Amino acid sequence: AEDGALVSWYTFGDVYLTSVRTALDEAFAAKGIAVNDRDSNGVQQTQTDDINTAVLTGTNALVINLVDSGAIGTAQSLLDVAKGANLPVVFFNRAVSKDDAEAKAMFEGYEKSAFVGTNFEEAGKMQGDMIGAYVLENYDALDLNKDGVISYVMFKGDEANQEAIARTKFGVENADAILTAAGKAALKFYDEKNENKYLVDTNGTWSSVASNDYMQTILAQYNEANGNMIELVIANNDDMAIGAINALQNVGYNTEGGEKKIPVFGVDAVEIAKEAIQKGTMTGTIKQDAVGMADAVATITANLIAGKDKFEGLNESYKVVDNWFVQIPYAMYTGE
Amino acid sequence: MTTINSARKRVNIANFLLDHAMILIILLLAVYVTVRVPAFAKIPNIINLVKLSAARLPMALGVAGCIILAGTDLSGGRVAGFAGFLAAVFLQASGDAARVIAGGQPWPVALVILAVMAAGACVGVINGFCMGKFKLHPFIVTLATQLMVYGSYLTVSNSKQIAVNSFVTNPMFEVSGQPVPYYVLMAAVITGIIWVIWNKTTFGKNIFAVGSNEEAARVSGVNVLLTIVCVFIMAGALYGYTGFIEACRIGNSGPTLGLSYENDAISAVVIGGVSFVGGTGKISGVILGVFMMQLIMTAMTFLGISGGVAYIIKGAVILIACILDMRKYMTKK
Amino acid sequence: MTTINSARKRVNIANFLLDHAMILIILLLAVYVTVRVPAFAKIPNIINLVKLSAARLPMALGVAGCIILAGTDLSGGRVAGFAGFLAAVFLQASGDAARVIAGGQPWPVALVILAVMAAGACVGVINGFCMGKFKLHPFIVTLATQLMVYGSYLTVSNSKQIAVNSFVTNPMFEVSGQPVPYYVLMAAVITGIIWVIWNKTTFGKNIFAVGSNEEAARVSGVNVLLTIVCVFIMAGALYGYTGFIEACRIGNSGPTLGLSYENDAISAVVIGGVSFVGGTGKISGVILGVFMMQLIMTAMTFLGISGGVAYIIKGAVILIACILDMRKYMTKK
Amino acid sequence: MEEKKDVLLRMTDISKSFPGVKALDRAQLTLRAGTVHALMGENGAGKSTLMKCLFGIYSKDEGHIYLEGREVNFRSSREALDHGVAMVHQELNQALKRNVMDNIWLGRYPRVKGLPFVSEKQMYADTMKVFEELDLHVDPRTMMSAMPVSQRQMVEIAKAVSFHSKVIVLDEPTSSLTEQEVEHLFRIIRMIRDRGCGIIYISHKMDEILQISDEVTIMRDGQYIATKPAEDLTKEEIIRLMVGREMTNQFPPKLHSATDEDIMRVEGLTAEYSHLKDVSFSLKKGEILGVAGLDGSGRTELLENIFGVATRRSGKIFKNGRQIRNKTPREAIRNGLALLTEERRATGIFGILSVRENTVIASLKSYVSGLFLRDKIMTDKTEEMIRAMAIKTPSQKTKIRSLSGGNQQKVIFGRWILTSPDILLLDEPTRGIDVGAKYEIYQLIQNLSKEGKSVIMVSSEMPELLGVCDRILVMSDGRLAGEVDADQTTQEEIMTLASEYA
Ligand SMILES: Nc1ncnc2c1ncn2[C@@H]1O[C@H](COP(=O)(O)OP(=O)(O)OP(=O)(O)O)[C@@H](O)[C@H]1O
Ligand SMILES: Nc1ncnc2c1ncn2[C@@H]1O[C@H](COP(=O)(O)OP(=O)(O)OP(=O)(O)O)[C@@H](O)[C@H]1O
Ligand SMILES: [Mg+2]
Ligand SMILES: [Mg+2]
Repeated sequence: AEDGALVSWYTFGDVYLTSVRTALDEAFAAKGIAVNDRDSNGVQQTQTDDINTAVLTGTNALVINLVDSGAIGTAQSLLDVAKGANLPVVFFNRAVSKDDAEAKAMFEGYEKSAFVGTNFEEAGKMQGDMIGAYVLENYDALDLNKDGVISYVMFKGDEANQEAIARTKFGVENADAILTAAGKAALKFYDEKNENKYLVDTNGTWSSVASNDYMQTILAQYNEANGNMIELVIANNDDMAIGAINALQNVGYNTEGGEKKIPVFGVDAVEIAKEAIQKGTMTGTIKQDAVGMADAVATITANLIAGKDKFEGLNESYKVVDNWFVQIPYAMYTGE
Repeated sequence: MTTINSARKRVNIANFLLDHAMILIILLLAVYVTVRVPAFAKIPNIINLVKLSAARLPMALGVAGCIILAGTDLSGGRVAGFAGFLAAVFLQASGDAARVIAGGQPWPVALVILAVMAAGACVGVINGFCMGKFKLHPFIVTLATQLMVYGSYLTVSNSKQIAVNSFVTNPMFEVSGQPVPYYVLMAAVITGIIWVIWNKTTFGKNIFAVGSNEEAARVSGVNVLLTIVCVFIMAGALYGYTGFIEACRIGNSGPTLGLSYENDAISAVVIGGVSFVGGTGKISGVILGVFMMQLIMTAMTFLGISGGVAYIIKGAVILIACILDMRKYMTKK
Repeated sequence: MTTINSARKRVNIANFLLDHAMILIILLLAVYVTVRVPAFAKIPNIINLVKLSAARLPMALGVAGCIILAGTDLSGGRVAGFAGFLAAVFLQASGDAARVIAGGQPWPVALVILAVMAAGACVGVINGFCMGKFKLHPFIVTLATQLMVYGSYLTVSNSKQIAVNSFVTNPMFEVSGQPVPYYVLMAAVITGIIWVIWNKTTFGKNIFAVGSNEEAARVSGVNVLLTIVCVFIMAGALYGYTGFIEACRIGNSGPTLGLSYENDAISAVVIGGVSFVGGTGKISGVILGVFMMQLIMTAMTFLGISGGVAYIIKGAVILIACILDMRKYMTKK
Repeated sequence: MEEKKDVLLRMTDISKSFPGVKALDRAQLTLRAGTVHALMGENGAGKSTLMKCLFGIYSKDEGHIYLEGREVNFRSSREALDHGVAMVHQELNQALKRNVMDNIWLGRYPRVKGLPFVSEKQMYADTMKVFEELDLHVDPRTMMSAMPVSQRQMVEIAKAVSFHSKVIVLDEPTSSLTEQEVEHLFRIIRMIRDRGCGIIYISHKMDEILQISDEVTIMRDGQYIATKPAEDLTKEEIIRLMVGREMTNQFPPKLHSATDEDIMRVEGLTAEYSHLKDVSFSLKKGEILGVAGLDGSGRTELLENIFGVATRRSGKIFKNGRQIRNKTPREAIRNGLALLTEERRATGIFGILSVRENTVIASLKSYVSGLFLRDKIMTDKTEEMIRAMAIKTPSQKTKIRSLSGGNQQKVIFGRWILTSPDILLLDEPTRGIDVGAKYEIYQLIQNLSKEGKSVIMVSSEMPELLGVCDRILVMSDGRLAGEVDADQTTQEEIMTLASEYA
């Protein structure tokens, strides 16, 4: 029979991951490998159970989009399942650890394993860099009340998600680093009372509804007439960015071809964000190459199934670290 | 004699306070936040509160009907999500490269609203039928249909995200520079219609009768199955409408749209005095409950409370509000 | 005469099939999947099914008690999540740089289990008290406490993820090369204990009496409040235990731990014939329900059904199973 | 205060208010050991409320309760039971999904010696002992819901007796018992009385009261009226004290409004899910047709089958010569029928809805004008019914569950009259209703027949059937055993027919 791979996804309900899934299905099909896509619906236990069952179904490889990103314990337990069944295992997209050394140790413990993705802090760092550069370049135009500081709002997708935490942190820290190096003041969260310096989707769904509600409430209090208008919007993902833009548009900002514009940054580069950036209603986002990642995952998996060298035939442009980590870099997307 | 009188007076005051606990809490909270952040009580934020409440009210009214039947409905969120996607598809511009239905024109908004309400109503038919015919508990039925709706959504949409734009979010007029969108008017109209249905029609009376004593209603000639099905149809249609409005409000339809909306709606309805015991509930209570929930969420934004503490406060407020409301109904022994 | 007899016989066979519908569905499903993928009926997968069911059973038993009281409990998942975190903290190795409680030794496993069960029980006290004392509906109470528990978890844990390791997931012995871990034994012991409580103790009998008719229990001198509180304490403790086991099985305590577990548990329990009407339910039914749910999930993995379709099937199976089960109890007039 | 030695229980100046009603106004009761003390009064006089104050279900506003000379104030039923006070409640309060012995020992399960477990064996043995003592033949392992109401009632009585309490309250224990069962109950009551217990006996049935009780206390509107030895009292005297005026007759005069015209004919009615079999009869316009039979003889089933509440296997129903199907109550109502059900709480009232909602629910269509219901018409019609039937209620907005049983029954009566039916099916229409109200209901029934409406009335009270009906059908084990003329038959004849197939 033909070879098969079981791909366990964090969730089917994520727009970016869906684009990766479409690409991955195609990439596997091209290699003659049947795919069994599984949805964990954002629950680690569903994934763990599924993988435990999967090794009994006669599949030839496990491909895992870890739910609890950064949880080395979980990654290790799943790797052990694969190892116990002597099946190849490829993790991708969502990081297995916050610490590369720790991850390296884990992957080195089992030859038939690899990780395709990025350092999970990178998106946030790159977003921060992009914001820093943009703000520096347009500083005076952005500083609407001319108080010498840029006030911002940060939308966090999920209170406890490791990637959300990293993006919330570095999206501001990296921007501040650039600004302060150029002698400008660091970004200032619009509301001094908020010690967390972010607003979070309490349903943990990174949703545009949450950011839209927040933004609408904020704009009822903070505007140019009061001299305290929000001057910058940072969101953990594009959905939340779009939600914020919508609220801004309701009060006359960021309309297509309009004059008044508050810069809004997201992450993921989903279709509608790219459209918004083309139209000029959004400023920038961070893109991870879905097709490239899918291609790398499929290639490595096929190699491992065939018993060949892991990285044989891999696209040359991807950096391979220490025989376990294929880096699919993020890239800034500003529509240019 | 005077001591008895003054004691009575004290009891009366206590009763009055309990009876109006919800309004008092709302007022106290509002005063507290205003003292901390004066902008809270300014017109822009009041308009904002009205807008947020208007968006949430229709789903709450739908769920309220189900709760009056001594049931519940967990399908609201996912139905709204699916409806939002359908609305987005129907509204896509004709030239749009990503158009799901190739060719053709975007539908007129009224037709789109009717279509998504009809879609929601279909789910309501299944819900109501399983309950009325097979005597299943609403909790388990709607838990199941909710999964099925989400599954259908994933299958049909392939998690596509579609940008949405419609006039309903445009300003109808402005108050103190704060735009009031059309959907506020629509929410008011819907609320009015539901009020009439509940209070002025045979169907409405039947809802309360079935919720109070299904067997007695049957013997009294009420078509119980039809009543249950219609309540869930009405609810489904309102979820569909909510999906449309939410997609417009946030400018796109995505897979997380609607997720766990039903929980907020149910909380609001119960806070508003609609009891799970069935047979009791008022439109004014539902409105108050929805408003209260929005007030709390907004107050936390104003006070800069976020993260874990926000969850704790939200949970505590729901609990306290319900306890106070229940005390009102608790029969003295 | 013969026609009547054969008609009766047909009715009897139909009734027999209906009465054992659940087991028949399970068998048919198992046969179908086995024909498609023979490995499904091999010992390794049977052990796997037992393991998965053993992990889910304790929470289901906890929820079952609440449902027998004619209630429900939505706090299960989040309580398990918090408990998982606590277990992880207590189990951290003494040298661990990321140790939350600085210094000290990791606690012995038995103590950890007791501690997290106690933590879960505390939530149960709040749940039970609000219900029994203020007559609030379990749905709204547990919706609120669930938010509060999650909020507390976020506040305390600061979203930390902690790797967990314990002997409970180690193999006790092997069957056909498939290891059977200790927690299977533990689940069996817990099930036994709950069986005894339900069937052999005054408390157990009181649970069913209160669920069947609270007023009758009260006038017969049953301490209704205490009974309700104890049921939720028991449930809370079992959620706590589940949190510990799940953290060990996943190898990590993270924020998604426990998310929406309660829905699966409730579904399993209702499929297993525990009715929301209250007062009915059997341990064997709960076991069957849990097993059935796992069988379906596993079957879908084997058949490669996923995404949207998987949700639809899951929802449909829950619905059909409940309809078949309910038919058994429906009194005809 | 000096107590008479044999006084077991004394309740003095008990007052209790509910929102809008003063249910008890300085009520008194003195119960002596070894006596049966009847408590009488119209519906809503406060009998049940007084007992609930004693039993710790309600807390009294004012007054004192002395048990064997010591002041007590029970705050829960548990406390009352522990102090030797047991009660059979007016509304059966049982865990229907549990078996008989689980219900009997609820709250005090016997333990296995030295272990925290319930001893099923001992429970079974204890139950059998109680049942043997009381000469009850019920399997302790039967599911409560599987038994007819009368047996459930007997079990409830056995439970109260099994507490070996000093004071036993029986709140309308005979409302759903047959005459044999009542006899049986009286044997039990005499037995425990002779043990020195005090029994408080609440009932609306005069004959019973005079037969069983030693003393009678009469209440009216929450107030204490009098306590007298039973042998000094007559029916008429009791009624006078209860209603505060003379009542010479128990039944209003029969009007005999029956015409020769058949309004309804039933042919070969057989039920799908019960033992009702092959029942045929006809009903004349303006006739009052009684249905007699032993408990479980299928009388309720007959009415439910005609009305479409229960499923029919075969049989035909004709109204005015035209066949009608009556597959659902809705259809039956459209065909001009009405059914007053037997179990008021389960299938009659909408507890948390107001008197008005309860009154108009079956006839809503007639209040629609244009698209909407007119509140004005509904209010007027409700007011009309409240006046016509002298329903005692603080207002139309009062929740029906806070009315007394008799008044609830009248509200439901009103509900059906508003549907303007041609045929009324009444299942035990006077169950749990006081003499005054009973008379009013009989009057109502006569008036309906005068207006040309026909009535089928099921009752377990033979005198009531004889005193009200024109003709009586007798059911036995699901079949029609015979048909008698009410003016010429005797109770004996009916009893013989009723046990024909039993
Ligand atoms: N829980 C309650 N809330 C409000 N009013 C009540 C409540 N219980 C009883 N009442 C009122 O108290 C009065 C006395 O009622 P009670 O049930 O004691 O009468 P009763 O003498 O037992 O009548 P019946 O013969 O019909 O049983 C009635 O007017 C009734 O409406
Ligand atoms: N669904 C059913 N299945 C089987 N037997 C039934 C069913 N419903 C009723 N019965 C039986 O039919 C018989 C007739 O019951 P029914 O309630 O009609 O008696 P009744 O003469 O009206 O008694 P009552 O004096 O209590 O009103 C009873 O013996 C009862 O057990
Ligand atoms: Mg009474
Ligand atoms: Mg009957």
